[in-house]
Amino acid sequence: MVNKMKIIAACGVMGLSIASFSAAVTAYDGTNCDAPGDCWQPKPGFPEKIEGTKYDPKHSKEELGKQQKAIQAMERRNAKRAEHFKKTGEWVYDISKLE
Amino acid sequence: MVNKMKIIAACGVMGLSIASFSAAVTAYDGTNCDAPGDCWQPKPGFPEKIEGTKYDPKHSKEELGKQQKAIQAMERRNAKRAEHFKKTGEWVYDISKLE
Amino acid sequence: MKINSMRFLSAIALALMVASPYTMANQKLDKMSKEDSNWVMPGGTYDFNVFGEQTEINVNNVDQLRPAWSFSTGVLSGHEGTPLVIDGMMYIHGPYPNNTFALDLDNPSEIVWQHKPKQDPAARAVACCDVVNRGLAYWPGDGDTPPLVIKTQLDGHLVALNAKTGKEYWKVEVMDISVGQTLTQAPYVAKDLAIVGSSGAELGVRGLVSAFNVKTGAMEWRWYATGPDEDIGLADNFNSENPHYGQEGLGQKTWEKDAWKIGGGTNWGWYAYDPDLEMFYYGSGNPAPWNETMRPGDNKWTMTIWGRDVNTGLAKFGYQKTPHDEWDYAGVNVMVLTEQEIDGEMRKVLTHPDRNGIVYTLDRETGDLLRADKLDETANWVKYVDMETGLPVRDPEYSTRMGHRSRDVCPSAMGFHNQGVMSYDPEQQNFFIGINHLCMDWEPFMLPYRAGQFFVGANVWSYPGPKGNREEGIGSGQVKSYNAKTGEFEWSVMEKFSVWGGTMATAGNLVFYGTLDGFIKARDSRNGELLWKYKLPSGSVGYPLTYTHNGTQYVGINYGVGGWPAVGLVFDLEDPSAGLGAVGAFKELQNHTQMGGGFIAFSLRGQGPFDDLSVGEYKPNN
Amino acid sequence: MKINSMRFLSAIALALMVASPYTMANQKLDKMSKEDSNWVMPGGTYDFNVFGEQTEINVNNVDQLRPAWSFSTGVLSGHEGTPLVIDGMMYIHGPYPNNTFALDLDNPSEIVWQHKPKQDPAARAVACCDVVNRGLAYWPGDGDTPPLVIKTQLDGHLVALNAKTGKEYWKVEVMDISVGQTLTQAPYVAKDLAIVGSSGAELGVRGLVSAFNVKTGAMEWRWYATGPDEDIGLADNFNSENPHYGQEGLGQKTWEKDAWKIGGGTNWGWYAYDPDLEMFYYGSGNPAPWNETMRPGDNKWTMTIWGRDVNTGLAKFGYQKTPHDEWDYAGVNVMVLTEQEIDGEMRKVLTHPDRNGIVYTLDRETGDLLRADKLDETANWVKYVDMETGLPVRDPEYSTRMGHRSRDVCPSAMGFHNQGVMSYDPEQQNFFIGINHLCMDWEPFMLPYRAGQFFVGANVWSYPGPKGNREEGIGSGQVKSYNAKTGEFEWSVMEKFSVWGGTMATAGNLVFYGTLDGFIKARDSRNGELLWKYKLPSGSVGYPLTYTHNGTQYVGINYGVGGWPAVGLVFDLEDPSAGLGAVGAFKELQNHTQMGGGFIAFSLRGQGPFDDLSVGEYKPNN
Ligand SMILES: O=C(O)c1cc(C(=O)O)c2c(n1)C(=O)C(=O)c1cc(C(=O)O)[nH]c1-2
Ligand SMILES: O=C(O)c1cc(C(=O)O)c2c(n1)C(=O)C(=O)c1cc(C(=O)O)[nH]c1-2
Ligand SMILES: [Ca+2]
Ligand SMILES: [Ca+2]
Repeated sequence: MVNKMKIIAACGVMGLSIASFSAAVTAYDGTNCDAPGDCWQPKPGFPEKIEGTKYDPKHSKEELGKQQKAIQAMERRNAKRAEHFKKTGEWVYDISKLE
Repeated sequence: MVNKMKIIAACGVMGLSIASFSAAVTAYDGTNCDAPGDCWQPKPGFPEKIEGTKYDPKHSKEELGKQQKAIQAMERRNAKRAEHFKKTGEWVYDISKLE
Repeated sequence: MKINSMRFLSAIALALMVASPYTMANQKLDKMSKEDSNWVMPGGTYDFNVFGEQTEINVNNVDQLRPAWSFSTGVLSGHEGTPLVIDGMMYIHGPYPNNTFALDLDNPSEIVWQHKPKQDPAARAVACCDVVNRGLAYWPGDGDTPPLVIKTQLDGHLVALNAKTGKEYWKVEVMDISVGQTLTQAPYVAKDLAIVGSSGAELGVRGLVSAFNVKTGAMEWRWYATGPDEDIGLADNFNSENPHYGQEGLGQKTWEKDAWKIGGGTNWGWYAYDPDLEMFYYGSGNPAPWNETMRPGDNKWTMTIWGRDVNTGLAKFGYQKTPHDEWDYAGVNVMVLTEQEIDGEMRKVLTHPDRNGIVYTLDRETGDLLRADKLDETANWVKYVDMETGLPVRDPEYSTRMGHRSRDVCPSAMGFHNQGVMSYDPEQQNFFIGINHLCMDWEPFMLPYRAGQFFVGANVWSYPGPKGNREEGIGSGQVKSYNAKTGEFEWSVMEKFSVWGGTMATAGNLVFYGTLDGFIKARDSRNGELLWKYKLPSGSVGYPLTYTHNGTQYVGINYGVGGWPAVGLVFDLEDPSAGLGAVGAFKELQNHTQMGGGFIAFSLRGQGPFDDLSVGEYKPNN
Repeated sequence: MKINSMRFLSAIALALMVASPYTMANQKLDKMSKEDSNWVMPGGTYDFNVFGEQTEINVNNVDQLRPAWSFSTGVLSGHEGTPLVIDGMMYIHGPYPNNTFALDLDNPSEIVWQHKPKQDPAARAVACCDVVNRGLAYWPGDGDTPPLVIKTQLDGHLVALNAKTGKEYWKVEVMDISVGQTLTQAPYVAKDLAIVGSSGAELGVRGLVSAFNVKTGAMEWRWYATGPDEDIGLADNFNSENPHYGQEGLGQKTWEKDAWKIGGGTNWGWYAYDPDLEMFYYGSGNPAPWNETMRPGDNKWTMTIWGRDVNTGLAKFGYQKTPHDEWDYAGVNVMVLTEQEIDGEMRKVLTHPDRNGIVYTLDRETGDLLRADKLDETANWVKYVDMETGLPVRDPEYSTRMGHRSRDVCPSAMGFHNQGVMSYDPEQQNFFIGINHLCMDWEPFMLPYRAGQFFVGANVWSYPGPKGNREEGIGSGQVKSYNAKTGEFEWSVMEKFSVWGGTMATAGNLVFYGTLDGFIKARDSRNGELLWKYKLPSGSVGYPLTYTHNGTQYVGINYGVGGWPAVGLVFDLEDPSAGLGAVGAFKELQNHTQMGGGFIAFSLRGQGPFDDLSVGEYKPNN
């Protein structure tokens, strides 16, 4: 098959890129594998981690958690609805009517 | 012509109706000419003028005057615009730019 | 009233001074209107026959009619009226926000220009019957002033656009939404005047008609429907040939006190014009409020057929069809001008299918009442019109009054005929009338007048008439062929819903019309037989036009359901008495069509500009 | 992550328990999809070939195609996708407010049922790209549960309707608009599951895909694009055949700290399904925010082609096409399943025209990358895809970064291909691809994340690519025929505007598509020759379908311009960088078309249900 041994080739490329990274800005091409599937390379002049740099957006932890909260709440509500439906054959959307 | 002498016939009808008006409710047919073109007849049990009756809507004089005020203001503005246009060949809608 | 009297005098002076250029532009438009390639005003021609002389599409091949191209206006709500076609360009109007588009008929996939006015959205809240607009006017230009497309905006503006560029040429205020006034009407060009009416009688608006000089935007004359005679604009010989119609002083005398100031009589329907007589014709609408108990008197001059001199606007005659209206039988409907041999005499007449269920024929020079026939025998508020007095002979059983619910009154407030146009085949000498077969219950209530607020004072429940299917809410429409000479209906067919937009006839012995549930149909105009139909995207409240372009005859129509019958659909209402009674009457409509808005052109086999496949294609420049 | 793991286990258990009824319903839909009279899912069939086997309409007679009937949805905005046709009924969807209509194909002038959900209008404010919706799913029913039409609502609901009555059968919450989540996608039925994705990566929404049991409304599994492996749902053998794609831990490791929680990777595109492998395929979208400087790392598993087991949802493979995306090359585009002889071997493949300008062919069993060809040679961010590593070899000149305006990057953020579908002629073995020929300038900026607010961080200016006419703003589209075996484009034509909605092919050697400026066109699929077109009311962002009803082959299409390319038109924007750069690119569009919304069915000579003129007529009951 065509794909056999790709991982080895990829690692070869990776080794090579790592070597050239800090040496020459011109060699930057955005790709430099640390491991299979983890090949991102910061652009010349840009940090590898943005925390504490001028690019740190300083997101609020609370904001970052909001999506999961919303999803968990929906999942709970949906579970109640489906449970009621399985029992009664009637779909009641309004959760307040199920509690 | 067909229409000749109609006015006379109409007046004839009118005279008759007036006579029967207060006499018999059943004779009411909504029409009873006081003069050509002025034939309205109040319905049995309803007043000829509503002012002071329970049907008086007691409109506010100010409200009744608002339409004319609005129209006169528009006419003044339009006149200014048209005047400016006749003078300059340019239509300026915004009155504040004309004053 | 000083302003009005002064204007009156200056209008006359001006008319005398500039008589000759007036006549030229007038003749130009008249001439253009008679070319197959043009549709220069709502009625097609000044006589408002809504008739195409073309015979390319005819009874034998109409079944091959197919869409050639289409254009969405980008707006929903009722698309009333029909576009204009002038010198290979089509001008398309639409409901609020009243965008206007110019399309090149050689390649309608490119919009030559578009005019999209910004309007105060509050205008929508004072429109009685959906935010409709009925069309455009065209003035052909002279050496100095460019050809103009003239439009109304719901917010009360009358705007003249350069027909070549779409740029605003002038823009005047005609109505003020803060006092409930709007414009939905197609303006009208006669001579060098743009004539325009008014809307808002459901908000107590005192009706008026105005004329603006197309070249300067200056108002030339303005006359009211109610109030002092100086405001109404009565010529010296007003109704001199029919004094029993009434003459002086009635605009005040037939009202109690100031009631005429909020007494309605708007005119938002159609105009017709007789270039020989230099007279124009229209109807004034319902008195306000609908609650008749609140306005004792004949309420003149609401509900009146007007014949006015175009130069001064002064009325030569006025015939009030429904004195002291008790049913909202607003009298604004279309006036179709023809010549008819009536009682052995050739007369210049106007024929007018009134909302009150009667089709009237008047001598349009004198105002003489020549015929008054019921549009359908089910009209019951009136027994007949006394031809001597001109007065309707009422059946008190169907009168309305405070404290009483009147039942089964026919027509309903929507009328047996409303804003739709009526076509006339001059060869056959028959009129083709789209009819609402609607009756109602009516119950008045009291309310005070507040400027800018609804001032109706009646609850209404409309429903299909006795020939329809009241349970299912269908059978509310008819199409009829009417012979004004005999007063006979030569044929009559039922329709599922009111035929709201009206009809267009052609010399191919065809009558076309759109339906509320979204068909355009063609019938044999000689016998009513259904010959063709096409399912439009949305119901139509407009009417068809026809034009010939590059040797091909097209029939086109606006679609986009709306207007009064579809307010339930447009505003998502459910109470049957909502929408002034329309919601109940047309509750079935939503199961047949949804909102939309656009224009479709049809031709035999769908031939058209895109038969050349390269039209509208991208041409790479390398 | 407890919830997810538990669900995972129960999903497997359930899958094992109810395996046989699953398979039955599955086969039923598969079988129905192959009948000429049906169009049961967005791609026509599970392999998403968007192909009609019919030959009644073919290269020799397509010029006789004419509208047979039309239906306005009553809504403006972009009408993406195509209706479903099942057992003589057509199910029509639309953009927000996401009304659904069932029409009887024997009489489409009556709406059999309509479902008009009330939604929080706030949903509109968090939709990135107009309030579009891409279509419906159908589940054919068994003895116990009725046939269902399954729909998404912009407000995040997934709703199952009884296909016969339109009544809601169940309704679950999938997305929450208060945190910026929406649904625009067509849900998808495989076995007894309704699969649905997510929208909102432009608001930092973490993407997920979920499956609900059609019979109970219960969620069976849910997997994310980013974060811990337990959330992402990796099968034990994930990428075992292509370990260089990456395997464990990358959903967190390739992000800095918590960035994966707001990292995008939504999936709002299309699904395809292989009933033999019981695997389904789709792409996850762009990482959030667009500003790449704010998210160091490869940002797995955004931009990924997924092959997942339908029973558990677990991923057998994932191939990330654009690691660490810098251009919004969201990877959600359509997957078309075919068998191809590639390098001498017959393979079950999926072909995917990606937004990044490359069309990928993968073995759909193993995930092996078989081909990666530029959709147009003007794609410049990438030199080529290294077939050994699977990695794009970038041209740093077109990379983007803070403090820099990148210029002339091709494709633009809108991609060379976006939400449009792609058709495949199994006889010719060619793909027909509608292409956006668009490039851009791009300039990032910083911003903090706030749940429910836009989280983009880049200004974009899009414009036609080098083969177009940048000055006039036209020449932004192409249609191409692609041979996956050779990687050759057999023909290619330019279009005035991006071909946004995609193509539908038929065995009549035809390829059909709609254009943004409002044509539906038919080309000879063998050579690209334009054979027919019709001017629709409004531009199309949907794609055609074909079905045979009562012996007549129809081609139909949604019209109603909108979606990302038309946000300028829909929301009346003028700044060229507004609408995420679309306004400038499509500024010319408004001179060609206006909004609209509906469906038109075409047939040879326009034959159809209303050939019988009595269909839809009022039948008086006396
Ligand atoms: O009295 C008025 O000023 C006025 C205005 C309008 C209008 O402007 O549309 C209508 C009416 N009345 C009216 O009575 C009526 O039946 C009506 C129907 C329609 C329509 O477009 O469907 N407009 C109007
Ligand atoms: O990332 C997302 O969640 C998301 C959602 C959508 C959508 O739901 O319509 C689009 C996009 N992104 C997007 O990137 C995009 O180009 C796009 C185009 C369109 C469209 O319908 O025209 N939607 C979307
Ligand atoms: Ca009225
Ligand atoms: Ca996106």
